[in-house]
Amino acid sequence: MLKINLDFSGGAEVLFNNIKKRQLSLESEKKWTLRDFLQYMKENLLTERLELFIQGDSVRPGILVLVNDIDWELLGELDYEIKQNDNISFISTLHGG
Amino acid sequence: MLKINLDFSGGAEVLFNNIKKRQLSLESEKKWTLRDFLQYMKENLLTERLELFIQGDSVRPGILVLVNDIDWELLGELDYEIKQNDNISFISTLHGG
Amino acid sequence: MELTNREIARYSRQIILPGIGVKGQKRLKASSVLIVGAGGLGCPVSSNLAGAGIGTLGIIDYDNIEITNLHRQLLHSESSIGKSKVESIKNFIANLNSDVKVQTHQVLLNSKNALEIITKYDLVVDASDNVATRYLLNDACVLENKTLISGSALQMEGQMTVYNYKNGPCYRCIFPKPPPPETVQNCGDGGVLGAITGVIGSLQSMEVIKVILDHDDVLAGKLLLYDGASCSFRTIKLRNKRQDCDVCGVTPNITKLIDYEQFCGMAASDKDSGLNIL
Amino acid sequence: MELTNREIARYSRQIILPGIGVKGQKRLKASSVLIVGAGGLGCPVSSNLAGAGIGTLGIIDYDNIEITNLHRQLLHSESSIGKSKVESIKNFIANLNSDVKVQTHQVLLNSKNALEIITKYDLVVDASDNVATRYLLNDACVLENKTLISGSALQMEGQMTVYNYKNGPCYRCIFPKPPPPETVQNCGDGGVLGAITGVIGSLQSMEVIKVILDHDDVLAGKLLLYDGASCSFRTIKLRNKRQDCDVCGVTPNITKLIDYEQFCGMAASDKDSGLNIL
Ligand SMILES: [Zn+2]
Ligand SMILES: [Zn+2]
Repeated sequence: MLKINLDFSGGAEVLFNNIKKRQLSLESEKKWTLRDFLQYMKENLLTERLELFIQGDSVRPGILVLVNDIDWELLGELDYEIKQNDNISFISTLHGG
Repeated sequence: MLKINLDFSGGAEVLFNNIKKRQLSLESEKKWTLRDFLQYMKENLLTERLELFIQGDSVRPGILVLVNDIDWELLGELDYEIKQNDNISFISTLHGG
Repeated sequence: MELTNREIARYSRQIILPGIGVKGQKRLKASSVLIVGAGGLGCPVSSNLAGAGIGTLGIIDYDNIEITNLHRQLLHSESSIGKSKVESIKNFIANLNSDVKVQTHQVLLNSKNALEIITKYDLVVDASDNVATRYLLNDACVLENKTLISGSALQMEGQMTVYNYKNGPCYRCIFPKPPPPETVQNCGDGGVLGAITGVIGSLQSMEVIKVILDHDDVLAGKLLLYDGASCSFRTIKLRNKRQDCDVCGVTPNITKLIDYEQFCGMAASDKDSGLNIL
Repeated sequence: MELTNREIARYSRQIILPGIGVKGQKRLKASSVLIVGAGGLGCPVSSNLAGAGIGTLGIIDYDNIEITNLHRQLLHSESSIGKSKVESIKNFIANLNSDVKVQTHQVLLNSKNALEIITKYDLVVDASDNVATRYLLNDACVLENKTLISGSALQMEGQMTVYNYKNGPCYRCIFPKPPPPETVQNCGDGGVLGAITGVIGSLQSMEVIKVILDHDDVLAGKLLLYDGASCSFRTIKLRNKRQDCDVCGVTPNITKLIDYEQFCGMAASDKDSGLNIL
């Protein structure tokens, strides 16, 4: 199994049952890109309105995606292949002050 | 070689040439306890007055010793055996406000 | 710019710091900083920077004080309810440190006035409370080549970073498109604690001082996250400046300010929000 | 303890938070917090807690305001130089939130008066500036069974933790012996920035609110380190409560307050220091 740690912050957790941190095990027969994983989240984890998280085949504007605290844009974005024990984070940016 | 990362903060760096972070390689033929390492620091790294860092065979009161961000008291203190890539920290406690 | 004897006494506890000294204190005195927003973040930024002896502070906010502000906007007072936020902060600073020059701008920052205000200052603090102002301010800072020290807060969380600093990314590099309006929550409808804005505003003040003094290790290209509920901090590594950024890229589309309320589909205030879902 | 309509309006932006609500706001109102020290940490702690609606704040400091305080002790003003720090903060709070009861204690906290002052409050904030007061306060809080929210700052660094909370360690568990006087530097001779005390004081305020509301994840048994020079935070895991602790252990030696200036070999103020080496 491919074990990953998933966390949400900045309000993104509201779409996922208000759970900020969770561990997941993914079937490891196949390779998992972040693209695949977003699809998985959409089908298995999302508890609120889809369009508040996904737009097209990626996350909606205003959510940062990180792998091990690094912006996914530096790692290939949707094509990044998830590795054992990766920490995957979805951070909604804040605008208040 | 036994590679370790050493860091100082809270003012403890003043005794070590004002360098907050450094990497060190120790001869790995022998085992290194923190007791041995303090002796090594005394002989090789200290640039200021000894008694401001060492008292008896341990660190002076008011300096916290950590291994990988954990208080050494939870790890056996002087008897802890240093492992490859350990982060060893000496943190002087602050009292101002 | 010389320091008076009174200034040397006043700042003695920071002049003594190895990273500051008389030379650093003079640089602080010679500097001017624009603070955009006189609310939860703007209050601690204003008091910290005035205390530290920044020579000139500009404060921009169109708004007046309401009782619902006072739990977190801690430089205002009950007797000032209904009065101007920028004047309230100006009065506070006059009492704390009369050597600091304060310029108040009681206007809503918009595409027409932003550049002429920003150009007068060395650097800019984003202490605003809405998406449209954040994009406006970013673009204006890119066009005027000013570093932007950005903080934000909501509920029990805060975020802080420095944009447009030494060839680092701008806000648009990270967020090319604004979030859908229905996903945006502001402090009016989501709430926030004053301790959170206090932490973030103080962190922004520290970065302002480091930028002015040209210290290493300014928090640029990284985003700091503070979760007050667990007292945890994380620093995440952001992407580099994007070659194809609409405003700071090699061939920018945006070469003058646009209509940001239209671009974002949201008003440039926190008084009116979307569907308050997220 | 009910909330007035004015209070419901005033605190609406924090009552709306999922972790607070009307019930939480009532608990804040019903609480009393003692702030020890009206300086660099005591100022942001006082304003944050008053803003948040803690019902009763006690503030203890024997000292009067000097010009060298004003770069970081941001609730005081130029016109109050020479006057009492605790009265200055009391005035500030009266302007910000007249619903908060403020009790001033213009005395030097010592072994004779500490217990009778501390016993009146639900919990205690250590915003003091010297070693002797920190040991005194710790022991008094253990004897009175009060949680101690402890912050400290020097130069560009700060530290924060919560002692004596839910069977966690006390200050003496971590530091059984005081540091040699010649290794101790205070803010008078080492300097400090107001942004640093602002960050730490705001973090302390957040922990106070969490302790009162009985939230999870209070920062006890851990120490938070902030290094402003690099904008980095670290949380370190501290030892557990020590069975053989002199004051909170199973068979404590210290069952009443001792002479802390003698125990530490240092005065209970930051006006007079050791050899200023470290
Ligand atoms: Zn850009
Ligand atoms: Zn103890």
